[in-house]
Amino acid sequence: MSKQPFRTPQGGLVQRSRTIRFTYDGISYHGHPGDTLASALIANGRHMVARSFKYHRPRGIYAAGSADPAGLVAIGVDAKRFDPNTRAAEQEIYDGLVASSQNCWPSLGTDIGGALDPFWRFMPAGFYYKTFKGPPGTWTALFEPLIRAFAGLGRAPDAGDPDRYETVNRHCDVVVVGAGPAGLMAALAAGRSGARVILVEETHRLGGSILSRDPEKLSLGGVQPAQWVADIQNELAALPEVTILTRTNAFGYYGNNFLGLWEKVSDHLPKEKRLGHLPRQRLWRVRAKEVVLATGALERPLVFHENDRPGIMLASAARTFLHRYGVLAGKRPVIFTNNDTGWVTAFDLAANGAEIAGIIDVRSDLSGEHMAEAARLGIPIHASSTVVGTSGRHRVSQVEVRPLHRDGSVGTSFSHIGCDLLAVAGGYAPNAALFSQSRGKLRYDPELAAFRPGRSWQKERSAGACNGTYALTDVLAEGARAGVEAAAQAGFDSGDVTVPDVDGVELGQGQLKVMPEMPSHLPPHRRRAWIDLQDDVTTKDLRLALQEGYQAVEHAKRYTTTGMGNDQGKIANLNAFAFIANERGEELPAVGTTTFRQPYKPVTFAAIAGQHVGPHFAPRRTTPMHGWHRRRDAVFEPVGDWLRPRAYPREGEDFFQAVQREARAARTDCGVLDASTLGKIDVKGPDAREFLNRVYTNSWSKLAPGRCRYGLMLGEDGMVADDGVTACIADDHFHMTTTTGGAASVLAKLEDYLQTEWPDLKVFLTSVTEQWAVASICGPKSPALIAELLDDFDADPERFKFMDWRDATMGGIPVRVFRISFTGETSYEINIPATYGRWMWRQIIEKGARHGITPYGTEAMHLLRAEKGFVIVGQDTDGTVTPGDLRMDWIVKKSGDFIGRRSLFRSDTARKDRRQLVGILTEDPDLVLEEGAHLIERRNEPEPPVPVLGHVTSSYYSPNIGRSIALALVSGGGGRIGDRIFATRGGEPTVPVRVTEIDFLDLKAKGALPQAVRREGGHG
Amino acid sequence: MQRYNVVRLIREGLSGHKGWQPAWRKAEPKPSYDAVIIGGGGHGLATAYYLAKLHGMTNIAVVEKGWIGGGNSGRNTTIIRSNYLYDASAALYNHALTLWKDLSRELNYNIMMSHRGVLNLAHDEGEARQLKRRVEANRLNGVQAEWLEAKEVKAFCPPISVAADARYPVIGATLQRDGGVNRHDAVVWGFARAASDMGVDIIEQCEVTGIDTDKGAVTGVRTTRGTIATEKVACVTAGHTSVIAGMLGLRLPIESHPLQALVSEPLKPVLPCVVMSNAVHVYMSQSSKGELVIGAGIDPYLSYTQRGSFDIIEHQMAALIELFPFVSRVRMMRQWGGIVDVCPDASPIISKTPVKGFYIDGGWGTGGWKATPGSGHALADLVANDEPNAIAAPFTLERFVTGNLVAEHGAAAVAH
Amino acid sequence: MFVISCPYCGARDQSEFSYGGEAHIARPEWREDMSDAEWADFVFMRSNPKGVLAERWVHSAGCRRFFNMLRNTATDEILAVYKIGETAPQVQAKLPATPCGEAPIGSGNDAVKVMQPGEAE
Amino acid sequence: MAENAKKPSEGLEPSEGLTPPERRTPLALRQSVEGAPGTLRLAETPFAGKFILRLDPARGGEAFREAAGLDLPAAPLMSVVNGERVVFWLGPDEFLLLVPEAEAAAFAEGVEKGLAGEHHQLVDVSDYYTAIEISGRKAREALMKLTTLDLHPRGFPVGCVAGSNFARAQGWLWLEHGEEETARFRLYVRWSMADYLWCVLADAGREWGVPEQIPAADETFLTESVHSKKA
Repeated sequence: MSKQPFRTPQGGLVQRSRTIRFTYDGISYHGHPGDTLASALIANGRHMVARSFKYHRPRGIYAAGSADPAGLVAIGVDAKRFDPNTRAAEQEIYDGLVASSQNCWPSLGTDIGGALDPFWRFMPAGFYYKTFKGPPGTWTALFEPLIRAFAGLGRAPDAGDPDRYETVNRHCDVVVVGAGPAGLMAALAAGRSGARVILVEETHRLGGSILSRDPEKLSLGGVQPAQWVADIQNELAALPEVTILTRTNAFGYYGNNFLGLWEKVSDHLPKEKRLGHLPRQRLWRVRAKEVVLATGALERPLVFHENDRPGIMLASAARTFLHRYGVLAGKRPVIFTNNDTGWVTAFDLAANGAEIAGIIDVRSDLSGEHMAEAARLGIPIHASSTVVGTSGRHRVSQVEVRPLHRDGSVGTSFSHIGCDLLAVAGGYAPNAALFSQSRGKLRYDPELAAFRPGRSWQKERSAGACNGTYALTDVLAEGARAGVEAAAQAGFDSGDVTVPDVDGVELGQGQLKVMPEMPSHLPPHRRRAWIDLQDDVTTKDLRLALQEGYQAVEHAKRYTTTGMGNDQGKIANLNAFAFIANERGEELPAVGTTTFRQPYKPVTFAAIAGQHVGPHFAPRRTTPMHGWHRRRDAVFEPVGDWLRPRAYPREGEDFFQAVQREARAARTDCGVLDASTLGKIDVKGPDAREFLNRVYTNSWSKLAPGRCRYGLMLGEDGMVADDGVTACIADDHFHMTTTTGGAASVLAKLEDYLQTEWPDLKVFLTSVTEQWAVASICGPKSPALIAELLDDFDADPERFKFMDWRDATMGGIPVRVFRISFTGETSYEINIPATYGRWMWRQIIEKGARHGITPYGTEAMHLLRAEKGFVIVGQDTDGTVTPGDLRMDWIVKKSGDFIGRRSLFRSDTARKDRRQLVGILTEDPDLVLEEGAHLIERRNEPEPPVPVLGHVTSSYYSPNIGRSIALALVSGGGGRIGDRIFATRGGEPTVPVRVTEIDFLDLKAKGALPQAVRREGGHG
Repeated sequence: MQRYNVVRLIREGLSGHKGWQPAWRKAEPKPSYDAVIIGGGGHGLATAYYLAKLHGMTNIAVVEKGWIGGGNSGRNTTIIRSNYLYDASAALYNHALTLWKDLSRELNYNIMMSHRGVLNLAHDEGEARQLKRRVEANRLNGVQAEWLEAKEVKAFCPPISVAADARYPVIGATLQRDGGVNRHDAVVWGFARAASDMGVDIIEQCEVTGIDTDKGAVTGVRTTRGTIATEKVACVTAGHTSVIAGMLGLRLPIESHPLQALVSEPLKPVLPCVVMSNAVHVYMSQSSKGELVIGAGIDPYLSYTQRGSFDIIEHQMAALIELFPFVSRVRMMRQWGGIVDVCPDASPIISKTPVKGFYIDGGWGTGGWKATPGSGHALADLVANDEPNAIAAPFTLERFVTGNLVAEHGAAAVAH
Repeated sequence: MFVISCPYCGARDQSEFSYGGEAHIARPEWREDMSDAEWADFVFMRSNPKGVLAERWVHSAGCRRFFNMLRNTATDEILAVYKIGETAPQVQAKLPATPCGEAPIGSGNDAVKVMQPGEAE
Repeated sequence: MAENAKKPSEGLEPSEGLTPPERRTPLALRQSVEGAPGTLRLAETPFAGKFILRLDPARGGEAFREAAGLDLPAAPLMSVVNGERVVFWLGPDEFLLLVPEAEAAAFAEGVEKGLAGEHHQLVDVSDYYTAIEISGRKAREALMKLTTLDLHPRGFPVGCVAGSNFARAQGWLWLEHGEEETARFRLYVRWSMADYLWCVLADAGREWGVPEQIPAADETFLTESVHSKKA
């Protein structure tokens, strides 16, 4: 395929028989199924795909998987499916994939931001802390917008996401993370035991590192690696209790062996093949009895001057591109290494047609075998040498090599080697991120010059390369052992698991020579040796941070931002810590590491939210009468999780008019409210009265069966927490009601007291909230309507008195009727089993028609109760209000304890000048105060802070009083009835108001409403 | 103090940045100090700074068990505002806001104080009522505040969804225009540098293991680096306040809970302001670097492990997507936890204690960051004078005995 | 998220439970001479230990029963579960070496714990 | 919204014609839904007599057995079935009793009489809760998208009952029948949450072909504060 100049003639695991077409920055390219965007672009000879964060330097593909620090692109399936900051090395290609570069303008090749790069000297770590200080506001107005425009990588998606996501829970015996050689053996061992096993693999194919090995030079149990993997996969797939999850990343290891797995279900599919019934991504919430971590190792970069150009990549990546994808990352590569694995990479590349321009090894003591092989292949060897610089604008074209002396200096002689790839092999470090997330303790291994798992905290073990075990035979054995052990700990016996014989070239590191930074002929401050390719952190920055005292690893990290890019420093961090340790003259363990945080790699918000968005975000609870409210075009309001009708505007009516009409009808004719949402608790037991005595502020000892009483409930802090009416059903049996919002918390609190404080009380509590549909009918015509609705029922308020309740029937259905009122009108509350609720409501509406029945919503209810001066807990109280503050001392019994009683006697709660609930009437009767308006002593507001008397809690225009009314909490309010004070109006001139009693109906009846004052002259 | 400015930056740039000195001295503990501040976070360092600057107390030490700024200072989402309900809180937080405004110049360290505005959303009538009350209270206390209707919210913050069929529809918001965010590490380092320059010893890797008293008065602190004699000890240790107080047998009205936060991958500017919603527990801003910085809800249980429950994050994400549909495909890059010291009335304690010379500054819950300079200022006054100033006076421990709480979370959901 | 063993229902996810605060704080009997401070101690003051905490939980989505639990707040390790009215069992916990320090392993920490040379695995 | 999305439309409502007093369960307007044959089916089980019984089984268990004709479950999380009468263990002193609706009143009377001397509470919750039947070989998998319970046959055998959270709602789950291919669960949920759960369950079944179900309550709200404004 001439269109893919860097595709090898054969080899690799891509499906060569089929070609996939995709575009990058508008240019069309070809690849094959099995390719990632990175492998396909490299096959097409394209390395540069991005710009770095700070200096906008050209960036290429550096690693072949999720550890790649900087190869980030935007993927756009369509306008609504846009994914910025997607790692090219992870994105599988599909027909029609559209990828584009980001963080550059006008184009990737010519990026204006790159003009910053020459000024790098003036932009060291933390330069912004030292500059851009100006008078207050300068940063906000001037500097920040500038910096923000340059910063950030990708563009945010525009709007709503049309894709579906879901979360799935799983319990299992053993989770195996990573399906490389160790993970496969572990899964096999555990799976054979019959244990429930989940095997998690980040890529789309099992096999891990052995897929990056030359299949001609390796066999396991006598077969090629890919065959060996396929055999195990088949066996695992046949085990009923084993689940294999590919394209799935174990991103988070949380407490109690809870793992978050992120599965990309359809990100690799062309748009038209994405199946609507499958989610785009799934989040598996896994609770495992035991965990096997087999997450492999990550290769370390080498740190040298100008090590950041496109075309410079990890040797392991070059090998992966070759063996897994059939792509030569360069035709004329240079290998730069500090261990033996670099040599193997060189030989593999050479065997596939690359002309190796040189192997540069920092070591002097080289393996004779490798030397001989290199000589046989005609590869130039530069032992005891180092790369001291590179060139090439958008791709590396040349490296400069100098000899390395024993004292750590470099020689003056140099050579330039032309190349199109620089593969760097800095040694492997165990990938212990998940182990650290699990809060295990790392141990420094001087032989590996890296951290490896030390002591575990959770039920977990590491196996294979992530445990610092690199030799394949050992890796397989360790994996098998881990699987057997994990299954055994979970209670399953695996029996013996045979470890296959390994035949072939070992990928050993040999003697590893780690140097925190390659020596250079340049003075330190002139070197640009990158540690973090994405965030542009160089050794110079770290050196400066240490020089300025930011010596703790966390300080150095935060000051330089090393490891804080979206790769979270997977391959950069160890080099950063080693560099810091070296500069500080300390050992690595003394320096430590920064924290490995979840997630291992960035996870979409949507996957974490799962299916609980849109229509499934949160339940909307509705009553049995809801359908009727809907058909009447009610305006709804959310009250907790409930939807309640606020008002029922008629054709041509606005909300305010509807409320006025409803509130008027409730007093002139007959109104009905859906009160089903009130909390209801059945209280039963010989100690029920005593219990009520303790939880309410008033006494319940003498409430007779058939009677109801209003009660206030306090917190132990003495503040009003809830209220409601409780009916006595029998001597040991009560029906308690709570506020809608308080239903759950009141029951929980009462159970708490019963179970933990007063276990000696014989009382049972059971919620009956939704057993009953409730209609509250009020108004002068309600007795007649009730008599019609109920069978053989004497509803006469003279005989069926206020605060009575009765059993009755309605159409033969047993109901409970309560003579209780939240409006001050003659009221009846009918409770009927919920399945009859809709029927009952219709009966009320139909039979009520000739009585002028008017359904009213919560807004009119609020207004009606305010006319009567009834409080709403949560509106007229705010958690700082005592019964005394409500001037309801009558409801507080004089003797006997109750919840919160002692708090009422503290010096502050006993104070005389506390804010108390009073009525407020504006002098202008048409003026409705804003709720939340404040009350002050004098007409004119002084300069802040303004001394305040109180604030308005409820405020309405009342059609029944014929003017505006308000309730307010006012300092010493009970003693100020009749006073003239002033209400603030958001900076507008204040208005004069009168302090009154709160029962406006009563005031009106007595003719005691203050004289209206129409627009008194002047605003003094 | 070596001044930071652009001229010097250029000069150093030309000469390889070899002239920069450590921002703060690495001090060794001396045998005695006039005062010891326990806790090298923002509040502790600010206290040291104001003690030295305003009260001339320079023979003092800040002892920190780890590295400075490593606790809640380095973990918070840096929201700055002062729109509290009660007079006492408004005075405290607004004083802090005033100090924030010119702190970059005062400290000669750019703390990136960005006054981009803070929206507090209302999702139902009950919340709207509470917030409107707060706006009026704020105005009368000289705190910038205004009420925005839903349309105005959308105009001020275009990515927000004001869909009428949302489960929690946005029906309005308060806006504090001079609220915003800043850079947490810079604040810590800036205070440390300025305090150190005036002679304050900042002693890292030095954990307090005990407090010595004689006849009910403090005589010194024992640390992992030896005993230090002092007659004044200020405990500024956030989540660990109870542990330090426990050394003196004091029980406090504080519980320490996990609070989680997270950031997204960096994105080009998309969110122009800070958005907060109590109802759905969303707190989000965008950092200068481009990350969406998100605070989550608090876990209900007590813990010192700096990690919370995953389901808190899940609920958080669902709510965020409801409110900001564009974030659905954005990715979470990093999550972490802090330990918040929660008081029953959601207000802090800046107080003397029954032990003479032992002062407490804690109980800030989730809201301490915004108060940093104000808290330091007030505590410095208290330590220097042994009496609270007018701003600190309402925040004593005694309020829990008398009942005079500053109930900043008082408002409950609307009932009925 | 913890796995909590409800004494009645067995091991369940923490999301089924609600936290009930510190355990064994008895509500004082009402006395006329009870001081404000004594009362405040019951209502507000808490031990808030970094270490073993006796706390109450309720299995709110399950059997609705309250119970007690001992948990190491320095590590979130659950040490024991016992019913209301029972006395707390004796437990061993990995406690911090210093009052504010971190538990030897598994705790919240500033930087990942790294074993020091010579430290036993 | 997908084209095949189902939402109970007003047209579905049998407006008149039923003999009053007409009853309506919370999912009355939902037709049962099913994915590919044998995978997953959802249906409401309406109208059964349901009672919460609070009783110390050590003291009143015997009396209950005599009165009700069946035992209280001997172990937590278990159920007792006798014909059409079923008892669920909900807590150490809390049980859910299921009886055919026609027998409910007499049953309750009998239990009350039998327990007369014992401290107990028997509460009719027939209308408080409804049951969603979830059946088919994917029933477990579907439910696992909603709950943290371990529903694997090893952890949740036939007859098991557990209270837990299902998505954002609380409920009691009972495995009535069958372990694998014929699994039939019943999920008891309160009235006001039933439609929400129905839709979330259907969503969980999307991958096996269950049609999308849109919650009935999709009201819009006023997004301005209007309550005190006078025209």
